[in-house]
Amino acid sequence: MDFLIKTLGAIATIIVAFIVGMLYMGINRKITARVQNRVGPPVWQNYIDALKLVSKKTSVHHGVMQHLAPAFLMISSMGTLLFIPILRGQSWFPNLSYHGDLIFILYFMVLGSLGMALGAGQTGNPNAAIGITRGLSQMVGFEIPWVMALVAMMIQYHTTSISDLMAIQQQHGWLMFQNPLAFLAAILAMLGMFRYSPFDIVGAPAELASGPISEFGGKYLGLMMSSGSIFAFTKLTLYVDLFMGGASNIVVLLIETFTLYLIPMLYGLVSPRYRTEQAIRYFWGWPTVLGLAALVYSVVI
Amino acid sequence: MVGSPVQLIAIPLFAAFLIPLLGKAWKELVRITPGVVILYLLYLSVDLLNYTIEHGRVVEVIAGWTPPWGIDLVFSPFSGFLATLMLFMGLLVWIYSYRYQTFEDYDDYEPTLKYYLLLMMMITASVGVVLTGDIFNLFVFIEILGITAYGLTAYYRHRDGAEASFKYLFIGSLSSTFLLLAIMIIYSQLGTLNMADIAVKAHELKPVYKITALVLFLVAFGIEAEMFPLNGWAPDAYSQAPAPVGAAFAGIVVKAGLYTVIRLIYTLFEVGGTYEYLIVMGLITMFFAEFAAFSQTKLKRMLAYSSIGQMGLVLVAFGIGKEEGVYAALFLMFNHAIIKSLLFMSGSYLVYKSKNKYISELNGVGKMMPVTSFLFALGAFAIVGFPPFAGFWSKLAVLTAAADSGMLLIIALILSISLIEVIYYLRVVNRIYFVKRDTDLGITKPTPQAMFSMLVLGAIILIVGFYPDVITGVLHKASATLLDKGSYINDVLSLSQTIN
Amino acid sequence: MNIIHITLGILLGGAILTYFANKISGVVRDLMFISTIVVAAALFFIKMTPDTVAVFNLGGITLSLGMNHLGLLFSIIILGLAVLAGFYSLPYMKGKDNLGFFYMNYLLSIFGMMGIVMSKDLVSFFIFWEIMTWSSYLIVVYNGNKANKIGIKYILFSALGAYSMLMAIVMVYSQLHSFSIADLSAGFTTMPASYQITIALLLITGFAVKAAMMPLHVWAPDAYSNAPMSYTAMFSGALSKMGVYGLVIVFVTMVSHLPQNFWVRETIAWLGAITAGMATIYAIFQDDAKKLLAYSSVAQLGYIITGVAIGTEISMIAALMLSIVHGMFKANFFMVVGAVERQAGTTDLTVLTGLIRKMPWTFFSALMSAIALAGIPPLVGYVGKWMLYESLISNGNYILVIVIFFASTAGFLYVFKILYSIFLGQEEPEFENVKEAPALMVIPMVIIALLLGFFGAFPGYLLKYIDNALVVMGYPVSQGKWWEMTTLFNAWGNKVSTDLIMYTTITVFVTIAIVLFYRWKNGRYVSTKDISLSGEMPKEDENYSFKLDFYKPFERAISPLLRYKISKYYNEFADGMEAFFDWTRRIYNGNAQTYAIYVITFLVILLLIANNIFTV
Amino acid sequence: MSLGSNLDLLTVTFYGTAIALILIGLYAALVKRSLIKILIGLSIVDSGINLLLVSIGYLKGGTAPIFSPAVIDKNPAMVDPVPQALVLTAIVIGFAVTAVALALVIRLYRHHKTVNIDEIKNLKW
Repeated sequence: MDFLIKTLGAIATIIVAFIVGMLYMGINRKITARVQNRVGPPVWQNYIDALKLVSKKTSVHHGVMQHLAPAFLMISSMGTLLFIPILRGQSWFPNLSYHGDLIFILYFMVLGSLGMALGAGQTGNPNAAIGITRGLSQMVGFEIPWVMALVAMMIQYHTTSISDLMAIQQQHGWLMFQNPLAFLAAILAMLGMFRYSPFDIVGAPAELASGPISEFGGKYLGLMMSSGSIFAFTKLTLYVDLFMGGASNIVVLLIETFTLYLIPMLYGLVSPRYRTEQAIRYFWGWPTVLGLAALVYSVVI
Repeated sequence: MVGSPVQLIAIPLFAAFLIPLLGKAWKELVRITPGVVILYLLYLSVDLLNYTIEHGRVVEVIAGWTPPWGIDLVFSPFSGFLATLMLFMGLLVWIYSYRYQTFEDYDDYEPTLKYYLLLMMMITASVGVVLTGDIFNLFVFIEILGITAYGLTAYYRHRDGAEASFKYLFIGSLSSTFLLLAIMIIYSQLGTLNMADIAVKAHELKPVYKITALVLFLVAFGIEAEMFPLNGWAPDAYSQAPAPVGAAFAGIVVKAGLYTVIRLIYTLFEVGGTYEYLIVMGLITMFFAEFAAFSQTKLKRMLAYSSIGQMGLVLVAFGIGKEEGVYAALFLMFNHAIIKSLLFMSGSYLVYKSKNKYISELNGVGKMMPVTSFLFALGAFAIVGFPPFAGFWSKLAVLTAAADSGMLLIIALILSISLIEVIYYLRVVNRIYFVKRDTDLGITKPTPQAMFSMLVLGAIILIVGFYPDVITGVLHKASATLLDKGSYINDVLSLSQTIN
Repeated sequence: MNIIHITLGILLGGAILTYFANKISGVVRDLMFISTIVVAAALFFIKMTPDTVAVFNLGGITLSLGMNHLGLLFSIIILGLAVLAGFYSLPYMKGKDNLGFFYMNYLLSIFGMMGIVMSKDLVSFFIFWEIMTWSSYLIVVYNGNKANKIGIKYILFSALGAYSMLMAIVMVYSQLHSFSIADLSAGFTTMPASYQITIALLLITGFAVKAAMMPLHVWAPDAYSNAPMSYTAMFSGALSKMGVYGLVIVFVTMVSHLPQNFWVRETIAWLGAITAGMATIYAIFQDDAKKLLAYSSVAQLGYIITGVAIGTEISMIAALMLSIVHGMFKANFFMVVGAVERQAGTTDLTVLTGLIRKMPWTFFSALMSAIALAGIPPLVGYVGKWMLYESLISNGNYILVIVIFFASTAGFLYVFKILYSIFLGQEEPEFENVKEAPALMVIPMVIIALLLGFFGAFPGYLLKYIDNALVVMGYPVSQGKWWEMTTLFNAWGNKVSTDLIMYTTITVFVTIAIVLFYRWKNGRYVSTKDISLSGEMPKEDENYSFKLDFYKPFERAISPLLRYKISKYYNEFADGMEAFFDWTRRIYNGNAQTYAIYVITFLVILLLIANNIFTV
Repeated sequence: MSLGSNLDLLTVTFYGTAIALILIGLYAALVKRSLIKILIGLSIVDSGINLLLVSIGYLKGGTAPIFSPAVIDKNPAMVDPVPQALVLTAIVIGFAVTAVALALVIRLYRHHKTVNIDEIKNLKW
């Protein structure tokens, strides 16, 4: 019985994540259109797209790795989601949030990219492979400040568990104020994480014809879209949990996550694309400095 | 005890001069006689060695003139061990050179005759050097050794043997000059030639005479012991002499040379600073020899230089003094005799057909003569001191001895030298086994008897490597004897009381 | 006559017999070889009890062999890999020449390694160490490719390490007059301080060479990639761990007593981290699968060294865990490359492409090893890394964490590169009729791959042995404090439940897979040439796989780091030495008269200074 | 009998000549380029040494060391027999060495068509 409830809870979490993520995507498209002085698709357009893609009958594939790539993606998006506390105090579907800690999540988030990379690699499309190599290189770039920020917080509060960090923020207030440097570094890393312009070098519609996903269609693309949106929600939630003390209820969660989501989105709207090495150098510039400063700060304090 | 040490000298001398006559009777006797004689002598000296290890040293007086007047032969575990080693190596060398092809190249059997005659004389002289207790007698034996060695070095007409031999002779006669001068000083001051007697009276010498004599001795013996910078002749002699003679040089002649130095420093003179002198000179010798060996392009020269380097190590070990040091040094001498002879024997067959004996001509020979190559590789592994082969134990002994004396720098130097050794030996092994054959040189299969003696050496390397105790006992005894100067003097001089 | 004699006896005898069996026939040789390993391993694991002892007396030195849990842990790695790689190498080596020689050295090196983990005194340790070294050396040069360059580099560095070890050994002896390791750890503190630090550093040098720690690693990439893959699996998997084994002992029994404790630890830890970082970067830019894996091995060993050097409880667990796991996945990876080499005929990543459909099982095990190597959950590779990070963070080595994290993140790059270049990308007509490797090669790989998964869910099965080993080394029992059968804890009590991770992963994966396979009929396979390359379709003869300059942008980004290559300095030093040697031998100028003049000069000089050096 | 005991003109001449011979010989051996001259130098050194040896054992007015009844009962001073024995041996050895050396020189001359030691350097380094 207990197990059943847990499972239902997990599924509910995933569904919520899916809906919210898709919604954010839609809003993103809308805002982008408005900025570019277009009308743009309706906010719910993404749901329609996803439905359409999944319900497509035919789908060609180039082999088992490509066939399974969406599954790998789902593992990291859903899995990570399940290991992150959605709401503070765990009144609401604790899921597995007590069974994994930050470092674990750092690594778990990569599994999807790896599976995706292999799947895209098998398609034999050169653009896909190029996109992947760019993506991985960029990841090496932004992981550094990101990890620095996290380590800074870990050593500041002597815990690697997200729930503990949330609890601590109840007493001391939000970490984004407790260790602003770490927060800044993390935010800058987030820009790379979301792969919006100027860091959209993976997809790079103009030169790579949307890169890795270029050979994926039908239910593959549908699943990848949904997993992408879930993943977006997951990351945002993680940030909220880490720096904004988590949310007490779903509304606050939405507000906070959306606020965070605006950062990469708006930053992307106004900036052209970097070249890969520029992107890497960017992340190893100020973000890393901030991260180091955060480390020092948290050691000193 | 079946015979007296005198036989070790007398019989082979007699036999050596008998060989030509026997040859007249039946040519084959020329080849057979030396072997038989050496075999008997080996049996004799092993027996004597066992006896002395139990009952202490045997001092034999020649022609009734007791020391300090007469000439005496001292067969102690130390000198006995060396004599036995020499005779054993002599036997193997004889087996190896029995019907050695290039000897048969000459139509007449004259060269063969000379070869065996000289070989006999050389072994005799070396044994004599080790056994004699009289310093002038030592000089005589050294001269015999020298002359025979010159002859054997120049054995091949078609090679540069004559040149090498001349260098050897030139330096060698300088050595004998100094030796004679030194002996003269000693005699003029102490009026005796007997080593034990000299050792007793040494303190009566005026410092100036003592030092001068010592220096003359050191240089004279240093030449025999291939000490740098006195060893210019050595690599040429080694590389130009026939293969068995090269093995004999490494296994027999050098040992005699070393013995003289050791006897001088350990028994003859109580002079401070000689041990340090040994260590320093040993290290220098080692360094220059190994450097030279590293950049050799000819196999036998490389082996020669490496042999010199080993001698340097032995000197260092002797210089460490104490019982461990001497033990290590003797162990090194033993290993060097065994391994280096094996290397010379097998190596010269590997480059048999080649004119210049370039190392590069060894490429891929391992496929063509597996056993010989294997033996060479075994020797190489053993001499760089890889366990579980013989070389390792002696190296360990040296280092332990050095460490006990707190000579860390010396340990470091020895080990860094070993690094060089490892490189150039394994380069050769690589060429033998792992580089494609690129010369069209043919090969010559070793004769069965050559193969036999090589296999014996290889077996010894493995046995000593896996179970060193077969040799360590006698080594310990020998080193103890060498260090016990008092009993040496006592045993020798007591005879004069006992007889008259 | 106990199990120690038996195991070593079987291995040594088997080695020699295998060599001579080669003269009879190939089949006999193979049987001899494999049965030797299997029998030795079986007897060992059945019979071995941690208190067995065997004593020999050689040359007045007491050699004593025994077994404790630390040794047991490493012998599990050695023999486990030996069995798998042994079976693997039968088909892999088929048809190569002088196999008797190869298999003899193969067994000899196993013999050496087993001897090392059994040694209770320094001399036997050294003996077995050298046996291992030269036997592995003979295998490195076995295929004769650049023997005098690669082989000499390997043996030179090994000898350097071995001799510094030997020097330490004799120093110990001169102080304690005993070679026993127990006496050493007992009497270490009684030695003079200068001896303590010297001995410790010399030993560390000796082991660091085998563990390929910078700057002593330059031999490793060539040696690893030059040996036959079926041996490199052992070489990188087990043999390099002997260095780790030694380091563990040195750090626990000696360094912890040094006054300079902290600095030694930090230095070595940093060297390890830098090794990891640089080796990873170089691995990324390799275009040969063997070289890539070789560098990656160096990098992985870097983590392990760091863990050992830090030497806290959890970091030790991490290091040993990483050792085992690295043994597994790296051996597996080398086997994969070997299989590819055997089937497709090359290991050049710019040539190979699209083998996944030809060699699915090989790909599967490669994928599993890759995930483990990258340290991604849920496979076991992640456990060790997690613990390493936790230990570093809780120990206050914050910058170190970042460096190591950078290394392991950059690790993804080469992991993807090797997987993609070999198995993915467009299929090439030239590899049209490549078949899957024979069963004997595939089965060991798949076994390891599955084990990686299993231990990922239940790391406790490995941690149990590690725990015993560390208890032997004097650490407190760590079960319940740092780990349970399926749970890991860090210093602050945060936990990770490995089994739940595994279950979640599987659940999600299976669910989605079902969704995907739903109406699978409609999804039809099209060739990798059939791609939407801006409308056009590549012809059969043209291959659009992305191969060259794989990580060019990354290379540009980190170009400053690539400027320094340590091997350059080594080469310059070597050339200098050779020139010097060649110069010194000019002393022997061949002129007899010059030699005579040397003699006279020497005599005169000696006469002049005699009064100063000789004291009557 | 110490070296300083009976120093008179004769002894001094002996010693002086001997040492002079040795030095001359060494000079020839080390400076001359011809093998033959080198050998001559070496044998000069030999004879110098021999002279030195004899002159040590020499006792002024001593008779030859032969035991005949006439000598024994008068019991006069005898010269020391040992050095003479040594010298005899040394001379023989020196002779042998010289013989071998000359043989070698002939061989070398056949081989190199010269006796200049500077041109006989096939074996070096």
